[in-house]
Formats: sequence, C-alpha cells, structure tokens
Amino acid sequence: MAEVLLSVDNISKNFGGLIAVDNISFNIRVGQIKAIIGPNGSGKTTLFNLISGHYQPSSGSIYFYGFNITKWPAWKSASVGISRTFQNLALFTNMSVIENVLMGVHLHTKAGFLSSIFRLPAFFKREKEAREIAIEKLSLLGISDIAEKKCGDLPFGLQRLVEMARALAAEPRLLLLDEPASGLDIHDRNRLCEIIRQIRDEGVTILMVEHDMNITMSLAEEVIVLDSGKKICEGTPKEIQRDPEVIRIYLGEG
Amino acid sequence: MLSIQNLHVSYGPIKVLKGVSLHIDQGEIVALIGANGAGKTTLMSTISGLLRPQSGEIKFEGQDIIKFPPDKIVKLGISLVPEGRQIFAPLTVLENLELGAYLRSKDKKGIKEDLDKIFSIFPKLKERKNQQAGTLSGGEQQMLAIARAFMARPRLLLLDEPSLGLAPMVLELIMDSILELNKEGLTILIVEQNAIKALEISTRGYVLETGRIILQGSSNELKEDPDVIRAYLGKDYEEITER
Amino acid sequence: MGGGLLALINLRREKIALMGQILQFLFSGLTNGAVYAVIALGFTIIYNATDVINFAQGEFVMLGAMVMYTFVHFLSWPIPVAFFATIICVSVIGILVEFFTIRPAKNADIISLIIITIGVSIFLRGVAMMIWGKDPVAIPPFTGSTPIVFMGAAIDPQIIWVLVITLIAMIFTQWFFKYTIWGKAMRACAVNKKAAKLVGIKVERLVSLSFALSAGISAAAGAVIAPITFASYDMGTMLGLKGFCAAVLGGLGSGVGSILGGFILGILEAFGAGYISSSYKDAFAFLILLIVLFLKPQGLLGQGEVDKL
Amino acid sequence: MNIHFGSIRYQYIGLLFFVIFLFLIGFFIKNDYYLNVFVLIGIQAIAVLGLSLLMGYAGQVSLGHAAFYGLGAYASGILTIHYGLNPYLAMFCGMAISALMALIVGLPALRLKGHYLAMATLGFGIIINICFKEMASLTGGPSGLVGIPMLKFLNFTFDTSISYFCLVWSIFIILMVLSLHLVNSPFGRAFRALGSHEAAAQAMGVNTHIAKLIVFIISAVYASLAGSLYAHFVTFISPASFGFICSIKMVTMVAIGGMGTLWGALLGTSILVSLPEFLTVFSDYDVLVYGLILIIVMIFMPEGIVQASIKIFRNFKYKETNG
Repeated sequence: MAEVLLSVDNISKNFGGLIAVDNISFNIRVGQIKAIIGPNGSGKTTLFNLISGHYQPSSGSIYFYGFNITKWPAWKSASVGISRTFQNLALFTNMSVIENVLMGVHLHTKAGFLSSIFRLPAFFKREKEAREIAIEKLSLLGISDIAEKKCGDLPFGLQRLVEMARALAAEPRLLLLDEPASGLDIHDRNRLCEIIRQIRDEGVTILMVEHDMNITMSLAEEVIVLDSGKKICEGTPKEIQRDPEVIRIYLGEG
Repeated sequence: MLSIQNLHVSYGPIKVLKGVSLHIDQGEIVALIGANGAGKTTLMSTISGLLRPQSGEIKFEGQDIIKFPPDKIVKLGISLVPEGRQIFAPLTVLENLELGAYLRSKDKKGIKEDLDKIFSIFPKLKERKNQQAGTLSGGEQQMLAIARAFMARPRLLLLDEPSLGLAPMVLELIMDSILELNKEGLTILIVEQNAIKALEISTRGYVLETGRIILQGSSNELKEDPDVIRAYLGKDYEEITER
Repeated sequence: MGGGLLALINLRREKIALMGQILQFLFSGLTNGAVYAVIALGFTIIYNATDVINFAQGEFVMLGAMVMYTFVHFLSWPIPVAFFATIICVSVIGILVEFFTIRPAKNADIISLIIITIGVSIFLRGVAMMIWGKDPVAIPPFTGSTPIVFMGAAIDPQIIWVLVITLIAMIFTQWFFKYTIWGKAMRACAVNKKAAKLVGIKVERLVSLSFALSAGISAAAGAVIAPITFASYDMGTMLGLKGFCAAVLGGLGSGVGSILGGFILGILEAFGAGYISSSYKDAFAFLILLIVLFLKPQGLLGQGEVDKL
Repeated sequence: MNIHFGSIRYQYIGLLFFVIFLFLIGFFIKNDYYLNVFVLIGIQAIAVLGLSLLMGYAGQVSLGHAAFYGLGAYASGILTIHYGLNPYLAMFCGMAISALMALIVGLPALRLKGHYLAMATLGFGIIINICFKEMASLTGGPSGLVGIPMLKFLNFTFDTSISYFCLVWSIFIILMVLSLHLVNSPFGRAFRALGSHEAAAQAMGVNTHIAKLIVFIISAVYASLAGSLYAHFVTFISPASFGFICSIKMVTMVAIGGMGTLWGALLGTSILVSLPEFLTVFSDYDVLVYGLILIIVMIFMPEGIVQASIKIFRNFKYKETNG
C-alpha cells in the first residue's frame, strides 16, 4: 500500500456555536483520488479550508508527509505542495489568464526583487521559464488559446479550467478540487474526468468534493461521506453505495 | 398562472439561462430539478425581480411582470423562499414574520390571523417567537423562511432548495408542510437538487441543465426516465462505474 | 490640637477639591462623549443601510449648529421651535445628499463612495462658509449660563441639556429600530439586502430614510453643543472624525457599540487631557482607537466575520 | 509572449512622450509661478505613485499617508536646521524613519480589513500630525519650521524653479520606471493578486501579510521622499500641510486618476493639484466647486479617469469600424 500523504486526525471546527466539522479523521495515500460527498452544509468546504490552511481547526491535527501542518497559514501549506481550487471560483478577475496561471508558478520562481525592478537578465530568464510552465499547463487543459484574455470576461466553464490550470502550475503534490464540475455541461464534464485522471497519472494526489455522483463514483478510488459535519462512512464507491446509513441520508432509497 | 417564454439571463458576459420556457397552473406543485450551476437559482431570482433578463417574457396571470421591481412582484402575489434561507438572523422570529408582511403592515388584524395560521402549521416557531432567528436550528430556519414568505399572502410560492443542509427527518417535515400549504390553495414551484424528494411531492417537473430545459413531464414519468435516474436520482452507480 | 484640626480640615478641602476636579473632568468627558456617541450613531445608521462610511457626517453636525444659529439669531425663534426646525431642515438636507450623490453612484465601489462623501463634506463646508462666513458664531445657552455647583464641580447648565438630548436621541433610535416596522425593515436591510427586497421592502426608500434620520440626530447634537463650543463652518471635521472613531471603537454597525464607544472616548480623552497633557487631547482619542483595534480588530462590540471562500 | 513584453513596451513609449512633454514645458514656460505648480505636481505625484501601488494594486486603503509625507519633510527640516546634517543624508534618514514607522504601524494595522484599516491609518496620520504641532522645540509647533536649506549638488544650488523642475521630474521618471517594472514582475503580480482575492493569493503561496507590509513600506518611502523634496523646495513647512486633508487628497488623487494604473496616479495628481489654480476664477467659491468636481467625477467615472477614457476611446473606435 502506498505511503500516506495527508493524515487528518480528529479535527473539529466551530464558528461561534455552530459545529461545522466534527471530529473527522481520514488518510489520503500518495497517488490516490479521494472524494468527499455529503449534503450541502455538511462541512465539506470547511474541511477543505482546514486542510488548505485558510481556516485554523478548533481542535485536532493535520499531517502532511508526517509533518504537523495544523497551525500553518495557507501560503505555507501551499509552499509545500498543497494546491486548491475554490467552490465559487477565486480567480484574479482583473488579471489575464496567463497572469493568473503565472501566480501559480509564483512559488517556484525565486524571483529577486532587485533583478525584477531593474530588469536584470536573470529576470527575463525566470519570466521566460515561468511562462513556459504556464503555457504548458494551459495546453494540458486545452485552453492555451485564451492565454491573453482577461479572466473576468470568460464564461464560467472556462474560468473553472483556468483555476485548475493555476492550481496545477504550482506543481502540487496534493490537489484539492472543490466541486470542479459544477457549472460545466456534460461535454465539459467528460473532459474534466479525463483531465483529472491524467493529472493523477502524472503523480498528483487528488482530494475532491463533487456533487455529480457520476463523476465521483467513476473517478474516486475511495469516498468519504459527511453529514452535518460528521464522517458517517468511508470506503470504495461500491462499499458506500451499499452502506445503509449512506442510502438513508444521502442517496435516498427506492 | 405563471408562464415563462424563451428567457435569457446573463451575469456580465456569462450566459446562465439560454431560452427557458415553462408554465405553472393554479394549484400545482411543479418541480425544477438540475445540477449545481444549471441556472435554477438564477431563474428563481429573475422571476422574483432580483435580476433583469436579457430577453424573453414572464407573465403572471396574464400580466407582463418582467420589468417589475421585487416589491411589486411580492405585492402581486409571488413570494420567493431563497436558497440558503436568508432569514434576518439578528432579528427575532416574530420580527422576521412581521417583515414578511411588510407590504401590508397596516393590516394588523390580517397579520394576526396569518400568524395564528403559521403557528398552527409550525408550532416550533410559536415556541421560539421571541428568540433571535439565528439561534434556530437549520430546519427551524427553513420553516421560518417559508413562513416569512407565506406572511406576504402569496398565491405563488417559489421554493429554492428547501432541502439544503437538512437532515432527512427534518426534510420530511418541511415537505409535509409544503404539501399542507398547497392544500390551502397555494401554487408552488420548487427547485431542488434532491430530485427524489422534489419529484415525490410534485405533480409535474422540468429538468434544467446548463441553462436549458432538457426534459419535462409528469413527475411520475420523470422518475422513470433513465437519464434523470442516472444524473439526478443517484441510483445504479454500479452500472455506470462498470460500464 | 488646633493644628491637628486645621490639617484635617485642609485634608478635607483637598479631598473635595480633588473630587470636584474628577467630577469636572467626568462631566466634560460625558458631554463630549455624548456628542461623539450621537455622531457615531449617525454613522452607524447610514453604514448599516448602505455600507458607506459617510465622511460628511461631521458637516451634518455643523449644519445643525449653523441652522440653529440662524433661527435663533436672525429669526429670533424661541429655542424649542428653532431646535425642532433645525432637525427637520438638516434631515431634508440629508435626504437631498443621498438623492443627488449616493443614489446615482449605484455601481461605485466603496472607495468611490467614500470619496463622494468627502466631496459632499467639502461642498457643504464651502456652502456654509459662503452663507455664514469664516468667523465662529455664538448661540445663547438654552437655559441661562449660571453654573450649577455640584459636589465641588461647576457645571454649565447646557451640559445637562446635552446629556438630556443625547439620552432622548438614543431612546428614540432604540424605539425606532425595535418597535416600528420602518426600523425593523432598516435592520433587515442591514442584515441582508436581497432578502429585504424579497419581502417587498423598497431598499432605496429606506436608504433615504436612513440619511434623514442620521442627519437629523447629528443636527440635534450640533445644535445642543454649539452654545458650549461656538459654531463655525469647519467645526464638523474633527467632530466627524471623533464620531467615526467612536463608531469603529464600538464596532462598526453596532448601535449600542457606537454609544459605548462615544462615551469611552469622551471620558478617557477628558481625563487624558486633564492629567497628562491637554495639547495631546485629540491624539489620545486616536491612540485609544489604535490600541483597541490592534487588540480587538472588530471593535468592542463588532461581530467577527468569517471569510467566505 | 510578445504581447506581454509589448504591453510594458507601450508603457515605455508613453513615458517617452511624457518626457518630451516635460521638455516642452521646461522650454516654453518661462513664468516661475506656473513652473512652480508643475514642481508641486511632480512632488505630489511621487507620493501618490507610492499610494497607488498600495491602494490600486494591493487593495489596501491608507487614510494616513500624509504622515509619511510629513515625516520626510520634518526629518529633512529638523536634521538640516537643528543638526546641520547634509540634506541628502537627512532625506535618507527621513525615508528610513518612515520605513521603520510603516513597519511598526503596518505590522498590526495591515491585519485589519476595509473600514477598520482605513480608520487605523487615519488615526495614525492624525496622531503624527498632532505630534508635529505639539513637539514645538523640534518642529517649531503650529507656526512651522523656517529656513530649510535648498538642495545643492557640488557647487550648483537648486534654487531656480527650472532646476528644481528638472530634479523632481527626473526622480519621478526614475521611480515611475521602477514602479512599472515592479508591477510587471512576479512581485507586482502577487500584489495585484492579493488585492483581487486575498484567500486565493494565499493559496498560491503568497504570504499576504508580508506582501502588504512590503507595499506599505514602499509607499511610505515614496511619500517620505516627496516630503523631503517639498521641504527643500519651499524651505518652510508647517503641520497644516500634512494633516488629514492632505491624506484624503492623496487618496482622492489615486481614485480620480484610476486605481490599478500608475498613469492614473500621475493624472489624478496633475488634475487635483492644478485644479485650485483654475478655480481661482471662482474666488471664494473654489472649495465648493472642488467638492462638486469630486462628486461628479466619482459618480460618472467611478473607475477613474484613465479607465473611463480608455472605455470611451474603445467605444469610439468600435463605432468607427462599424459605422
């Protein structure tokens, strides 16, 4: 069995009095695609925000490659290879597509401040490299033709892909996808599945939240089911489809 | 009662609805199902006057309401229970209900009657009428949202995702109360991701996908439709994964 | 033995003097604090209805003082009549300001809106300078100027008026927001504009009303403080900033918070000026604010918000 | 790739035209009064350039930037008058002090958001201004500091309007080039990203707190430099020039010109500094008209004059090609 990449240990998060995530534990192994499902408001996105460091858990710990990253801010988690997309899209709308993706490359371009403002040769070299990486990621998603468009002007589906390219440009080891298929039509959804598989094959571990059962069940090797902040089941898609609790709460009977 | 013809709505450059047509008759419960991002909430917001469509027409009892502001639409008798409930959390339950009747706040007697009616349908709200609405449980907040819309004395009630974040037991309760309101003569359009529940209580249904109605029919027909089953009812995954 | 008694009497005198001094500072702090509190309340009302920080709030206070001066001095109206007429006048100005500057800028972002209100404040100050000139004017106190001696402190009767009118303004706003449908609707708007529209509230009309209310109570503050401080076209700037300071100190958006913020600010400022240094009086107010914000970024009673992702 | 480097090439071309424009002004305007207005525009534009980086790019409001402007001016004034320091050294001390002050204030303040940040910076600005007024033994109190020496280079004194004009605008051009480079670099992208969506910027590995702090310090240093230049130009400074109103004016210059474009900072400054000169025809009504102009510009061009003109130009072109 592959090495454990991320280990979530008994984390909880409450906002005021509301418990959004309640004592959840699970592991993700290297190279896996894992999905989290559950009704709206069951704490999926909060869980994502805890892992990516945008929220700090009220209790519990998170380990990445065995390192305790529980208290790390988001930028630090990003710097060790945890990259993410956002449910409601969080593109830099005033920037062009390529600039957005370049922000993803940001982590790996050790740009010097002085070489940047004085435009030393090192700056041009780094910019060129960064652009090559960015273009490569855009091509991977088949959207290199819109590189110079302004992000805010793109249709929703394309914005999703740009956001994914941006996350990929950070060369993540763990990619968190928050509802990657929402807003995409059937055609785009099929492509999305291919892309996600391709990313996994390149060695990126993926944790995703997805409502489209079709996608979830066909992509994920393991599924976690949440309800009101609690983990109610974890297993292969087949296992969870047979789980009586899951059927009762989520899938519905009959 | 309500008829929508060829409705187009965009957010900036992004087209969300691309020619939606549907109609609702007096006394019906109509379900609108579809995945996240299909445009269901946009449709609801457009009917209730929060959004302006690019083109198309919306007629309520023969009257063109497309240019009406939200308050006028409420006055005509269409009330929306928005997605995510959107109750006034720091206000008390009673204040929320009073604001539901904002447009007829002079009609003290009528409000009193409606409050009694609401409290008989949702006794929980009576118990908590002086509590801050934000302290209610998810299910109670959903009841409050429905009750608040009811206080405007609508004839057409639009429900956007009433199942959102509710436990199954509570959902059952909410659905029962929706049926009860329908029996009192209220016409209802319900938008749901939880297609099973929506098709269970409704008479007819539409399937919305990426801004277009791709399917319509009686709820019973839709429940049997293979595409609907595959995409929305969450059954027979095994078949799909093994294919 | 006689010497001992004398020492005792002296000690007592000193004590009374000290008591008197403390009371003097306290009253001066309460007076300023009351005015800050009312201005902060004005800020809060508009902020809740529109998310705009109205930098022209201080000018409403100034207009209150100046219009009052006009009614009392030029038209010789009796003080109660002049006082209410002032409130109505400035409320109408508030509505006009909203109608001509805030409403047309519907799609502007917060910075643009702030600059618009700054423009309004410059404009109103300019108008006031044209009408009333640059020199400070005096308004007679409401009920004579014989100081009331209270436990060794001499209190200007106008101070009592300031406190009474502040109290009335607070009770009025509390009543308005708690018990009238308009007030409830305004609170609903502050919580969730979309839901407010959905129950049929005409949000624009309520925004107008919020400007009227806010301008009205600020004008009351201006009219009642003017006999103590004199009135001039530029008196609004510092008062407005202090009011803003109090509103943020208490936690933006919280009515009770702004009243609390106002009084805390006024009293600490008075004691700071009295015991440390009067020339740094204005600096104290802002220093207190910085310390509070750095320790509690949402103000004293403000609600912490979670970033939605 | 061409387009990207091309876009900064356009900026260089713009800059070139601007330099030519400055040469023309230097050559043809012989009236010292008008030249002085241009000098003041240049000085103010340096400060506003920094604020534009902070507000227009990183999205952080500062309503207390006059404090840094004043710190520069007073550092220059006090160190040269009371301690006989070399003006250039004094200027650098001023920038160092401002940077340090920005660090101390920014560290807690930049954790605040929106109106709270605005209020904290506003408070800071007012406190510093009161210090200028009250620390009379150093600053000369409300009546100010007189007799600040003019700048000298070897044996040449910058005592004529035209010489100071050249000095100030050369500094501006250098800073403009550096700033353009900055905003078109990974750092500039990071600033813009954080201004656009803070959480997403963090997810891209940007330490947003440090990034905000860096821009805040840069903008403080710009303002301080401008303040020093101002002090050595007018040779007399008083607290009134560095008060709340001055901070507000700087913010207004950024917004009127247009957020998110450095040219906007230049344009906004030019308009608002020269406006009072044009408004003298209104004599006593000038303040009033000034207020009205602010309101009208912000209502009709909330995105600033630069963006609005681009939009109008595009529409015009569009009509031309279609009609």
